[in-house]
Amino acid sequence: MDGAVPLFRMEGISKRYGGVRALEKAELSVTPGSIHAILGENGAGKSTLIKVMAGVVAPDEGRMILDGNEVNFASPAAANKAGIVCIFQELSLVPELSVADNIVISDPPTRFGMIDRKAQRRIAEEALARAGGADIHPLALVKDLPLSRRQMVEIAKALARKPRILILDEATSALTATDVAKIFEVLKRLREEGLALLYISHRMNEIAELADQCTVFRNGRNVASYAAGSKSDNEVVELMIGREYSHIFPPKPVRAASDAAPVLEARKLSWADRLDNVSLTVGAGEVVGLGGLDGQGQRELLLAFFGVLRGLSGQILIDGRPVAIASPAAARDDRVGMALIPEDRKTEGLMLPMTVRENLSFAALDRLSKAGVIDRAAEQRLIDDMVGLLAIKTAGLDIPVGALSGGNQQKVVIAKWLMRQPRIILLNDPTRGIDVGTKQELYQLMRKLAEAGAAILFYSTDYDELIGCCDKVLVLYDGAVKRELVGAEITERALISSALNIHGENAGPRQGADA
Amino acid sequence: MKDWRYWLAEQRGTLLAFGIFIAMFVIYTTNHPAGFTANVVQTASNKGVLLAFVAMAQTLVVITAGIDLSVGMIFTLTNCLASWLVIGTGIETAFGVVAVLGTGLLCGAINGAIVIYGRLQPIVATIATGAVYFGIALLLRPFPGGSVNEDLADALTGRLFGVVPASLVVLLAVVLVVWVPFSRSVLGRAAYAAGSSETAAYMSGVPIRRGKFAAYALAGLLAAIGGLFLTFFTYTGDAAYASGNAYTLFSIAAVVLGGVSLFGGKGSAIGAIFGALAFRTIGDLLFVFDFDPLWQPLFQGVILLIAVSLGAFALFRVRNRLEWFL
Amino acid sequence: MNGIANRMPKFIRRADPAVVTAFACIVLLLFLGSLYSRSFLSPEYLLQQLKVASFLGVIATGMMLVILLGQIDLSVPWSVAVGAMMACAAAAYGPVGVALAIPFGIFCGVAIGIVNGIGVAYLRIPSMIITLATNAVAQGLMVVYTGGFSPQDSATGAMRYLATGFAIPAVPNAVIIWALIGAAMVFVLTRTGFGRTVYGIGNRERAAYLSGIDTRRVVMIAFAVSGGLSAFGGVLLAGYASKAAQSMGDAYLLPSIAAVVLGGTSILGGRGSYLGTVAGVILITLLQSILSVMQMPEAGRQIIYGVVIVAMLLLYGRAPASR
Amino acid sequence: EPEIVKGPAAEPDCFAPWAADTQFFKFPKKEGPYRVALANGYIANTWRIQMIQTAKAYAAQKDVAAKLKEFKVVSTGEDVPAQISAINNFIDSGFDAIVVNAQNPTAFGPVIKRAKEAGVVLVAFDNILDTKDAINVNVDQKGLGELWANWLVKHVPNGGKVLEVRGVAGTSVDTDRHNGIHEVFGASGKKWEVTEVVGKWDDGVAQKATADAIATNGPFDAITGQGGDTGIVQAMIDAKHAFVPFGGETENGFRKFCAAHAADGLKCSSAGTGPAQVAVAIKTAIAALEGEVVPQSVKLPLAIVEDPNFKEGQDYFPDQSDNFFVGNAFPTCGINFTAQEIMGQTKADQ
Ligand SMILES: Nc1ncnc2c1ncn2[C@@H]1O[C@H](COP(=O)(O)OP(=O)(O)OP(=O)(O)O)[C@@H](O)[C@H]1O
Ligand SMILES: Nc1ncnc2c1ncn2[C@@H]1O[C@H](COP(=O)(O)OP(=O)(O)OP(=O)(O)O)[C@@H](O)[C@H]1O
Ligand SMILES: O[C@@H]1[C@@H](O)[C@H](O)OC[C@H]1O
Ligand SMILES: [Mg+2]
Ligand SMILES: [Mg+2]
Repeated sequence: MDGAVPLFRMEGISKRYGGVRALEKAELSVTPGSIHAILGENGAGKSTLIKVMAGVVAPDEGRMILDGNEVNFASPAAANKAGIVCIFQELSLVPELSVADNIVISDPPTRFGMIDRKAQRRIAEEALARAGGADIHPLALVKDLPLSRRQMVEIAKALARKPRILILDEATSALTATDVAKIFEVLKRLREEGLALLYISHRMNEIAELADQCTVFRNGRNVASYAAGSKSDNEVVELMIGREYSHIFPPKPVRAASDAAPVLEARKLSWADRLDNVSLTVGAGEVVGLGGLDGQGQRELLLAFFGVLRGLSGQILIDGRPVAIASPAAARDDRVGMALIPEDRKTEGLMLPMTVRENLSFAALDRLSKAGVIDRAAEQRLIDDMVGLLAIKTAGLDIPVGALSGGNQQKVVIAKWLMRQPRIILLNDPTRGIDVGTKQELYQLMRKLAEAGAAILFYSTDYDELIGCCDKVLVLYDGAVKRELVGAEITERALISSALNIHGENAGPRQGADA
Repeated sequence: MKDWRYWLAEQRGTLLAFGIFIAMFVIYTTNHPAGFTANVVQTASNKGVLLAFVAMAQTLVVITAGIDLSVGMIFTLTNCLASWLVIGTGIETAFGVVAVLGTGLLCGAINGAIVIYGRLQPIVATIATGAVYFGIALLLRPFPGGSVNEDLADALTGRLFGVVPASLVVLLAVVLVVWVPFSRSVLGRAAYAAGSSETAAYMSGVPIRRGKFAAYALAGLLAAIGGLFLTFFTYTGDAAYASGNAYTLFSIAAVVLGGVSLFGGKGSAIGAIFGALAFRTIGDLLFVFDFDPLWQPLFQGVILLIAVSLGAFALFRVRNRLEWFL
Repeated sequence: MNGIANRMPKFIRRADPAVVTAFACIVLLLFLGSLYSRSFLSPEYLLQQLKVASFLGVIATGMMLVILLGQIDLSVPWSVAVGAMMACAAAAYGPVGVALAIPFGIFCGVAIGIVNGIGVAYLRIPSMIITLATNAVAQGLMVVYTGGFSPQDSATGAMRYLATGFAIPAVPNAVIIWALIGAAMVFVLTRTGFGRTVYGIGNRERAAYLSGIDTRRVVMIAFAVSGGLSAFGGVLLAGYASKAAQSMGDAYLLPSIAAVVLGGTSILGGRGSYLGTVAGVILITLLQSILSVMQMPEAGRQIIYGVVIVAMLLLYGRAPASR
Repeated sequence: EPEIVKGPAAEPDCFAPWAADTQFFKFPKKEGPYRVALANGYIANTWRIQMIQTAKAYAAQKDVAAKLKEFKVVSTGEDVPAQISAINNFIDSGFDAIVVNAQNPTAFGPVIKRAKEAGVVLVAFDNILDTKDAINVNVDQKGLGELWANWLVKHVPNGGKVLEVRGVAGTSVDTDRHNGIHEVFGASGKKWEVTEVVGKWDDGVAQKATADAIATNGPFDAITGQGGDTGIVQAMIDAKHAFVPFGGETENGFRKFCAAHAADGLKCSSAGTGPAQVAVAIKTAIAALEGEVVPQSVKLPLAIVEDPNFKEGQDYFPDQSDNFFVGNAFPTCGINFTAQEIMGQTKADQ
């Protein structure tokens, strides 16, 4: 593979945003018939690089060469035309349009100048089938699909454009192992067909399974390129973060699960057809994980606790006393002291154009104000504490939070809740799209908070995380708790088999119940 | 789910508007002293169709997540222009019609250019262009007056075969010639996509600027068709500020009643047409209920309030409060 | 003293370029006006403009609050009229009525605002349409009222004093009132939790809600304040004209929106400063006045008004380029 | 179809023809009682509300009520097509006569045709119709402008600077009054320098425009205003402008000022026709249905009061609203409402 002629080359690409150097003389070459992984910390410049490739961002300097000719893309459409297709994370599906509309969106089939709906549907069905999403109805609106299905649609959409170079920017970060496996098959097949694939992910195991070639980015430069498998995980991570890399998960305390006083308790919670008689307890100091395939009611369960769902049946108890939580305002109230790190930090956790400061203190304004007036000194003190505690990397407190890298944005979301010193912390897949270094900090923080007495309920799509962090894991299937794994029972095998709702050892991947 | 269910879900707003309109119109005609006669239907349709054109215009822009507060003024301007040009021999009249429609298209294109290429917020940009269009209308018609080819006017506001209001037929033709091709074209889809999520559309290589531009320009054209029809209906041109403004505001109400989302990306001009017809019927109901004249404006206001609140009932079905926020 | 001097440069440094340009446009407008007639620079004329601007200023303050939330209030015309008419009406009820006239007028505006707020916040009806409907209802109520209740529509002494009196020599009270309301608004927006929440909701209501904010209450309060300020604007206008009339508010809807946006506030919500609104209000008022005094015919006036607004926005009100 | 006949009209003092060449109509006599409709457009100002209240009060008068089977009022707002449709609906519903305050003088051609074919009597008033096929109850708007200008010519002996506050641009009322004023000025032989501003017949707008004009172009030697006159005087007071002769409308507030400040120089001519003209229009419609001869174009008398004749309790009402129009009686037609009678209806009356 090393000898193959590059299909596409980037030379000396630089891009600055104000004072930030997103890319600094970056180089990359892509060969047909191979999968090229790009690794790097949050903010290393990976997304910017591929945005340049895909015509979304204009570089300040540098050249791009396709098939030996220098190219310049004025828009994503131009890049598409040249055969470069990119799957951006969550950014490029139009929510109010149907799946089929979205799949053909850049070049719909037409008859007499009008879009040919029959042809469109055929193309969509084919593409969905190829992407392994044949269960998705082409007429469904994208906004009605769960995240994991949307990712499938993204992939189908990319395939429908007949790419020569296919770029996936964290395309699997919202998917569970089963879906990932399906997609991997597709990607491998595409490689056989001679496509060039660029694959960005923070999941090392995925890269190990998939990549032929790897390039590591740090601070906007490509710092190393190597054939996949030629370096150990630890070496790679050290390249990425530029420092020594120690053990990723903090040790779990050894103790009996029963001795924790229950802080948060659910009794027979049911809601619509998404939650089915869920009962659980989370004790002080305990980290309880929620496992299972994505979309089995885990998110709804967290929302139910947080007062977002209406028409809930069953009981929620705090410190053993039943409470009615009718809104997030009630949930964060001192009597309950709950915090939720939501699913999507960009639309649910943060107000991107507002400053880091404003975002940090937003959930604690009531505490920081006297008679409605914000005590700015107190605000500053608490913010300084939090920025220090979580090591939030930011050019200042008065820049828009949207200018921070993904990982640091996530830290801001967590910090804003820690400012209230919550006793119950609900986390909805908090490490999505976050680099290893930051992840490790989060795991340690979680443990520290638990040790300080917090009750933590933690949903993750990453099984390693559940295994590494949780004292107990509840596996959900179709809205019900199918299995409770405690301590040493929490293994990958147990997680997967119970996620698929099978108990035998011959567990093969099976289609998840999802629409 | 079966295919038709998806279709139904997509058409819900339109069907609801249709239902509201039918219900109101039935109440109206069954209580009308003259009853459900060709005359009554013709009167209602002539009046309704005017707003329907303006509401269709508004729909196009609203679909792109914009708003056009100048539609009423384009309507007024083209009315004034038509009262000069749409007159004379067949050829002259035809030329006049083309000129009037072209002017509307141009006004819409100017709006589009300012909003898209000038990157201004549509609300203020169109408040400002609306003032300009009205100023020009006033230059054309400092006083109400002028004239129009009355044969054409009578034909288009009259009845076909003695029963079918010609205005409805024109409306249908416009739907078929303007709306249907647009909504199914690549540009139309671009307009929807831009309205639903501009970033996503851009990233997907959708021609958003062209799509939006086409929507604004066609909105101008549709408003001009409305203006032309106003001229047919009144035989004159009139640069009436209050009436231009009223049509703009009514068009927004009609669009919402018609199930078009003001947030963009969703809804259809067909829905807006029924929204417009329903809105007009509110006024007609005054005939059939014997209200004290001074209570009539209040009655109309209350009915409007109730009509726009109807959509809120869907809220009680929402079980996940996050759905409040789209 | 020193403190203020130290703060000034920072205050200017921090200023939004849009606001600075808007103020520059005001100077330019006055300069152009002065070419036509020296009197445009006379203190009487300028104070007169400030006084007239304060009515729009008070109304635009409420409009701004609502626009910051990403909403709009189209019920301004009849909220203004209701405020004016009801304040005058209260005066018919003896000395108590006279004393309560102003609060009663404002209260009626707040009531309209609350209906708007309930519609927007609790029933999730788009503000553009619910406020249109309440505007129609308010108009209906006033028509009924005028026709049947022998309306008293003379402004009280207090109303006249607020609008036209001089508590400080040479500075019309209306201007002082606008300054006070403006200062309060600046304080609320920059120093209070409520203000932060308004910006937060304007940027992303979902995130604000999930932060445990009762966003519906905030939206409701903002609409109530907007209704109240429109009505207060009506009260002042009634004081200025010494009487209330039905059509009083018609001329304030579009200018109040234009003023807020000319001042750099995003119509999508979440971004904007009050100083900008001040600039926008003065700009609009001056522009209207200069065109009026130049005896420009109505047609030309409308055209110039529109062109100038577009030109100014193109100068500084453009959204950032996407690439 | 009315017959065109020779005058004079049935009640010549009330149904005065507009001009020497005005035609007279004689409609075929219909048996009463009649169904009469009032198709109003805009409603949200005091003038219109007062007009509707007068119409109701007139229709309720015993002798009038006896002739009416039904009297229906609909206000359609600013939208001309809605008003046209309303008239169409009245025709289709079999009304005998329709009285209209038209939003637009030229837009009703087709509907006038239909009314004629259906034998429905159409009477326009206030904002009348540009037609010879319907009855117009006319105010002499140009005459009003002339009257005001003559007053100023008389009271400002050497000519001088005049502030003219105009109405709503583009309406015939505004243009006619404006032309009347300027013809008289032009013929006066004196030098007049006129500053025109637009007051839109609205106190607030007129007040602001006046304040601006005083600050930039003042002071003035005379003022004429078509409406919003209370606001104009208010602006003069606020600007400490000297009181000068004023030709204006009949608002109660304006007349209050005229009475109070006449001694200081606010010498006024206050003239116009009040909303009661609707009663004349209804009366005309009934007369036409009864087969009486009526002019195609009726000329209404102006209600004029000039300094020093302002009488409290008759020409103005100190403790009543500023907003109503005092000229509300047409004695020659037997219509004698006082404005306060109309606007003073209380809840108990209803
Ligand atoms: N539009 C922008 N404006 C300002 N700064 C930007 C912009 N886009 C990227 N940056 C900055 O450029 C740097 C590189 O960002 P980029 O998104 O390429 O990183 P990344 O490697 O994709 O990170 P992640 O793993 O979090 O996705 C970051 O510091 C980021 O803050
Ligand atoms: N308007 C902006 N101003 C400043 N920086 C921005 C802006 N938009 C994006 N960025 C930067 O660009 C980077 C890339 O954006 P992108 O949408 O790819 O998010 P991301 O960091 O990759 O997040 P995720 O990890 O969830 O994918 C972000 O990390 C952010 O730092
Ligand atoms: O005639 C005018 C009337 O139509 C309007 O409604 O109010 C003012 C009057 O002068
Ligand atoms: Mg990235
Ligand atoms: Mg990322």
